[in-house]
Amino acid sequence: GGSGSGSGGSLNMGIAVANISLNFGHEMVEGAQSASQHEGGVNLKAVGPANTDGPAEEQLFQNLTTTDRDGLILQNLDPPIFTRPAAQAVGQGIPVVALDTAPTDGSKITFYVGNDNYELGVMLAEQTIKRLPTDPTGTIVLGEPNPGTPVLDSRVQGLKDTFAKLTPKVKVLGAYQTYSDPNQNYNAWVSLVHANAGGLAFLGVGDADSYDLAKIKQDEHGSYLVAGTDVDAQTLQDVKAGLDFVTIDPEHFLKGYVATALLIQSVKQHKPLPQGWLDMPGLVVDQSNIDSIIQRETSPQAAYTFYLPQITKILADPAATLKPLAQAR
Amino acid sequence: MTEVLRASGLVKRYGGVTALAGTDLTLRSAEVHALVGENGAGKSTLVKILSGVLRPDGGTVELDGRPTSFASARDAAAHGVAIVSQELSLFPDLTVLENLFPHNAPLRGGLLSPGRMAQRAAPVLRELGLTVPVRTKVGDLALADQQLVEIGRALLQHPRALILDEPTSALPRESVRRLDAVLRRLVTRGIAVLYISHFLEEVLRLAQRVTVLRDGRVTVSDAPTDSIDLDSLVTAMLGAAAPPVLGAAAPPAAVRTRTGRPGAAPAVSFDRVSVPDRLREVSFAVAPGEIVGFAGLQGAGHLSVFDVLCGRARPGSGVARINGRPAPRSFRHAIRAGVALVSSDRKRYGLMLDKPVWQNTSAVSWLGLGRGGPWLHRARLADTAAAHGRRLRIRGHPGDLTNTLSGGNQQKVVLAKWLDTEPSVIVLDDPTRGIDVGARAEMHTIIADLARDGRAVLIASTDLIELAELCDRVVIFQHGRVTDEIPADRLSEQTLSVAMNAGFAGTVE
Amino acid sequence: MSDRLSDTLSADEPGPPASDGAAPDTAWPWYRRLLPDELGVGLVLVVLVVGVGLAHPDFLRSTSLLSTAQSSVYVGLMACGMVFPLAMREVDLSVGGIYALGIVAGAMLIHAGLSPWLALPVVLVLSAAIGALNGAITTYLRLPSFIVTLAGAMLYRGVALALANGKQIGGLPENNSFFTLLGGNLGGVPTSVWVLLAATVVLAVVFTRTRFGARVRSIGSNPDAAEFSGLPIARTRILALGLSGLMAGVASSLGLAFYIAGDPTVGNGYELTAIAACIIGGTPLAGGRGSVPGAMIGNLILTSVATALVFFQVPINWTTFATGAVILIAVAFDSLLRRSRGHGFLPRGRNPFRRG
Amino acid sequence: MSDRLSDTLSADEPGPPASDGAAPDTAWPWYRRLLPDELGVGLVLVVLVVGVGLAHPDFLRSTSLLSTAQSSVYVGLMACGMVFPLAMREVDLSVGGIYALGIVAGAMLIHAGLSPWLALPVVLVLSAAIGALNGAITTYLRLPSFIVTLAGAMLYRGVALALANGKQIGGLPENNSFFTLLGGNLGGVPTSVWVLLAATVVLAVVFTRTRFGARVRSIGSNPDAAEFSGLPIARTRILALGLSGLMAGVASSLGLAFYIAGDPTVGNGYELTAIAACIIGGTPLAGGRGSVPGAMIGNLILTSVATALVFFQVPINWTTFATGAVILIAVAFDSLLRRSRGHGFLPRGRNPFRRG
Ligand SMILES: Nc1ncnc2c1ncn2[C@@H]1O[C@H](COP(=O)(O)OP(=O)(O)OP(=O)(O)O)[C@@H](O)[C@H]1O
Ligand SMILES: Nc1ncnc2c1ncn2[C@@H]1O[C@H](COP(=O)(O)OP(=O)(O)OP(=O)(O)O)[C@@H](O)[C@H]1O
Ligand SMILES: [Mg+2]
Ligand SMILES: [Mg+2]
Repeated sequence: GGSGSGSGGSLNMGIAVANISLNFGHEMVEGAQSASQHEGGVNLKAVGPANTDGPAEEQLFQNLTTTDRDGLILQNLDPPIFTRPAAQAVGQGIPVVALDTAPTDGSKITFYVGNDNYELGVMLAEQTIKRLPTDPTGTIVLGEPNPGTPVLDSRVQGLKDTFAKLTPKVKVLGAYQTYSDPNQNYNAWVSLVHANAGGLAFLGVGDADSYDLAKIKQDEHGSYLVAGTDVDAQTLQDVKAGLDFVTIDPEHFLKGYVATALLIQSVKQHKPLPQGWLDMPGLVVDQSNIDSIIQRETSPQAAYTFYLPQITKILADPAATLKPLAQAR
Repeated sequence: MTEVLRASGLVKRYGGVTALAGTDLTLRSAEVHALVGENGAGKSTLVKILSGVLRPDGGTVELDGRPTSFASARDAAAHGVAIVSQELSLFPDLTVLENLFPHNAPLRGGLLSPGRMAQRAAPVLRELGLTVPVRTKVGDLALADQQLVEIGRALLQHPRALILDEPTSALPRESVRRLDAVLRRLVTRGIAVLYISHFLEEVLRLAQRVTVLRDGRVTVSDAPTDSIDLDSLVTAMLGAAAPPVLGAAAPPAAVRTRTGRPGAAPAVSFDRVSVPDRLREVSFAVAPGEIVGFAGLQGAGHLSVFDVLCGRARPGSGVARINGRPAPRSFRHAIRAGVALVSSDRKRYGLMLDKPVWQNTSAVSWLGLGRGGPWLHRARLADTAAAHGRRLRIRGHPGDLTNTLSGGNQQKVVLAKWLDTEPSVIVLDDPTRGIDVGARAEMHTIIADLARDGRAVLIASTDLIELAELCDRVVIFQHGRVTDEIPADRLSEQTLSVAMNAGFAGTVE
Repeated sequence: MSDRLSDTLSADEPGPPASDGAAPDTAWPWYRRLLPDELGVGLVLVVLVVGVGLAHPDFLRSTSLLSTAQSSVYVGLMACGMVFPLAMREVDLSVGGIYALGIVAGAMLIHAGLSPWLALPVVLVLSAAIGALNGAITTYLRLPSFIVTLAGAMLYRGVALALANGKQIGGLPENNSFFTLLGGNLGGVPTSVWVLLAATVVLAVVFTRTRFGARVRSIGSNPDAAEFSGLPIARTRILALGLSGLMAGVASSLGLAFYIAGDPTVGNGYELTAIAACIIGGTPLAGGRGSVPGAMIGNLILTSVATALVFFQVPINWTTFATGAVILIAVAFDSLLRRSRGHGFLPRGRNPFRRG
Repeated sequence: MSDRLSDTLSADEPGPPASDGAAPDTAWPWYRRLLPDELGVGLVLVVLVVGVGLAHPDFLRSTSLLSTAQSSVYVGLMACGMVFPLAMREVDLSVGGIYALGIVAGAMLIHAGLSPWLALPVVLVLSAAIGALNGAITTYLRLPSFIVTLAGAMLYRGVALALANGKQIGGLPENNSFFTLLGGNLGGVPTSVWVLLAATVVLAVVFTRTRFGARVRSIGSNPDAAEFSGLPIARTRILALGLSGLMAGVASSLGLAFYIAGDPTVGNGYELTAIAACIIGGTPLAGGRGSVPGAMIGNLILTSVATALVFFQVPINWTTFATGAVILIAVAFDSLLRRSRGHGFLPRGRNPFRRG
């Protein structure tokens, strides 16, 4: 990467993520880095706190606005905190792209690349219902690691609404707090499973949920369905082993890549950034495609080759997938 | 001579121990009332009840004829009763000034005003001869100076009744005399003083009346001091157990007959040892079996010798040897080399007050030196503690928490823990601080015996009589140099203080 | 001062040690001698479990109880080790970091093909060494262990993150006896629970019945007196922090065996829970005293609270509140219990830290 | 005089009193009197900033320095308040929770239409009251403040989560003078930085020059003596913890003004950073002493470290490691500085033979 002082006339850009320790942060950073390589002439600096801590990330973002003023990508989990700093950056003429979490109105950010998290919830619900007997009765338990995180809240909402609509006889409990620390998460789920013996399905919307639920199902030989989101190594193994019947993949690498590529192109070609919400697809990962996904996760290069078709399609005509920012969820 | 404070029929029990069994005491204005008794007699307990720190199980306290019970020392002070407690109750991290005004610190514009504090304190400190900078932290002061600060704090409350629990246990003679003078002046102003001390002559000189406690009972009540002599006082304190000629300047015969073994290699030898700012070309030798005293005014350097022996100070030049080995590098090293280090500050360096006696007596030998193996044998250690307890006549059980022992008995526990290591060199700093005459005599016999077993004893003491009684010779220090050495036959309190002050025209510092 | 009782395992000896039986019996009414300190927290735990069980019998199903015990193992082990630094007035905030590093290092070694049973000793030695390093830095740089271990936590977790390159390390040979044995059950009870019990007993003995333990408590009781009595302070500190690190290592070994994956993000905030468990169990921050079984039970209380709440279907946004409330109630109950036994807490100020 | 002489020998000897700012008149050679404790950490900070600045001049750009200062404000305020509990041997782990609750409560009041300038006093009173509540519970349930405030942290954050119903509260009237003024700049410097400076000065005076401050230090210095001489320990504890809570409230007001939003998840782990800042700044956990400016500077050091790393090309996976390492180096440097001046974090110089 380049030094803050921008060597060789190349562009200094940066990406801030909410948590550098967790899989999603990593994939987005790798996507961004991959994009900067393929676009070329960019020093991309990635920053983020080790634990999810909005103000800490806000501080790092502030520093990016002084070191890497050619363009910034902002992924975060509590947008309100970034309202003022983002507005200030935009005010200083720094192009800023919101990634993964919709920007607030006051933030002056007008381009957002992210999933329809509500839709991800819907996908998970539909996949579950597919595997339930027709017109099922019983209970389904939902878990959310960090209540108050917009993306996760939307996914939960998607799940609830869909079950309410398609399986009215099913009692949906939760979402309960399942904590992001893998051990606490396991404890929470194991208690939920015991507290709701005979539940039809246990569904989480975070990454720890997927593999901890899989482990519980395995250890207790559960007949219930378990699944969650994200594609960390462990979860993929569990999908392959058929413990998680699916996992919903928000395709973080792709988001990171597209956001960065579009930012770089707009800066290089002095054309404005697209306006609105670039609605990124989510992917259902199950037995059918698991191997290709595992292969994809082996390296950034592998991921790049995997996504290349989508990337070229989206970059060819971003407008096609653009929606009004207001609809972002 | 109106009655100020009266305690009648006070009873205080600690579990099984009866500290006070129906004790009466009367304090009158314009007189010093001495309260004496052996260690554990109940003196401090009485003080704690008078000052409201403890609630009695029975009996009453009257102030000006009206029954009272103070909520705390502060409350007592508010009613004109000031206390100097035996266990220092100062705040080490605060400055001398802040310590002098714990409640009523003078303010300027709502803020503490060190200036005004200093103004108010100055006369009292001058009276007491406390010359330390008033903004140093009390924790950095010498024990003696700390004791003066505590007395100063009591005086600054301008009390009608002043209660002093062993105020002079760590004070050098000069300070004691000054305090006496101060107290005399207070008495002429009509203040009532309760004075607790183990220095009996001093007490008799100062006080108009004396009350003697034994096992929490009054054995001599409110007697005019001119009507009672030392021996009857001692008998009243100790009963039949009273050893002969206590406190007399003439040392016991036992001590006299013993002398160091001229032939033996010295246990401790200093050869022209210099320590920057501290010692200049100091040379002396202590043979096994000798008891050598070290005396000097504050900062004269006699204690720096101990610093070298315990590894705190390293000789800049010259050679210091212990049993032929070079001076130690650390406490640990020194102790391993066979040195016993009895500090005068038992609370900070001597004891684990929240632990039972048996743990304290085994602290050095087992935990420090690792003797007795890696496993705890509680019964064995408790028995050892009990044995020491019998030998030193400690009032208390191996299982008692050390802070439930009386001050003097705590001091004995400190000695016990060092004797437990069978040391070859014993360094004593005020070994009998706060110990009653009986125990003091016992302690001296014990020290003499230790020397007779061939141990080298080095001792410093604020109590010059003690040095005169115990030592085969006393090395005198001034300005970090050895200026004199007084042999046994010339030893007396007078000769010592003359030698220490030689060239100072009697002034201190 | 006798606000605590002397008994075989709680190491703070007021009261008459049976061995010397010297103190007057009247000082110690029978019911006090019958109630060791751990009994207080133990009672709280029982009340908690039974109380929840009455409302939700499912909670008392052995599977449920065992999984609660199982989930208390990792922090429980750290708490048992933490008793030693705390008892000598030090603190170890790095256990969470060591835990993460241990798990990642172990997973990588196994991933790289090393036999899990050989990776185990490596992890243990590594974590003990890291703990000792904490002690050495504290001693020789003359820094407070609070700072050293706080920075240490970042260092060690940082290494874990860097090693794992931010990903979990999976794909381990899960059929290897290491995972099936340590991660599985033994006589119907999770092996890790057995390990916790064993560790509790062993450390309790070390703490109360060995010279090392006595040194730890003496230094905590009066550091100046300890040094002046020739205790090997530096060595004892290094050993105590090393022991704490070792227990974190044991925890990470069991965690690795159970989760069959190395995740660098585990263990955040475990240090505070462990310290809280120690304090609840009767190891004051002021040092000088402590109880290893108490710490273990204290941690069981904290875990049970979290588990129990699930059975009450607390709405997600009230979970945090409820957790705090129940913990507060539990410790308050314990404190009342102690006082009702007349040796609870001294008048405030006498010794502000000697509570808990 | 002999004490001083002997002190020049002891390995770790008392320094000029930092806690009460009063330098001894003659006890210390001039160069010592010129070096209060704060100067040590101050120097570390300067070296750190200049060092980074040399490598990356951008870092010294006022915008960058100011944003660093700005982001140090919230924990900085908590650290200044934390000095009081620590100096009296208590600890306040609930500041993070109070901070979150304050921000959410404020946001909701404003959202509900209350004038921001009226919401401000409400938030301040609320947080001070919560702090005092900590003190009251600690005192009257006779629990260690560590446990009370740890559980308290969950309680208060829990209330925040419940109030906010897990959502962030946005859509506040951002053009209101409250947000533009408190959240904006004053004379080119963020208003919050001015507030921090003011708070530091005021609290430093309170700590060193008022009866309350003296009581706090007395109780921490010798609890037994404090009780013996009848200091109002309970009241002082409640006030000290109340003050700590109040400072968390000030922090949340500024946070609210700057972020123009209420987020119940903020402030996790701030308590440890604040305590670390205090310790680095010369307020030992053992109590009795302390320095408000020191705490503020200590926190600036911690913030600068995090900021500075952005300017270096630290690979993202190594940032955690690097942070820990730099912090350790910084405090080690400080400790060396202190020792070169003859006193460190260690207790006052030990001198067993120190009577006249
Ligand atoms: N807190 C306590 N618990 C149990 N016993 C105690 C406690 N405090 C004092 N005692 C006992 O009460 C008796 C009187 O103690 P006190 O301190 O009054 O003696 P003293 O006359 O002051 O002795 P000294 O001259 O050594 O100071 C002693 O036997 C002591 O062991
Ligand atoms: N005479 C001595 N002088 C200085 N240092 C010594 C001396 N004897 C031993 N040491 C040092 O003290 C340390 C501990 O030695 P040793 O193990 O015998 O003590 P210990 O109290 O038995 O410790 P442990 O209980 O762990 O065995 C070693 O580092 C040794 O070098
Ligand atoms: Mg006494
Ligand atoms: Mg040994």
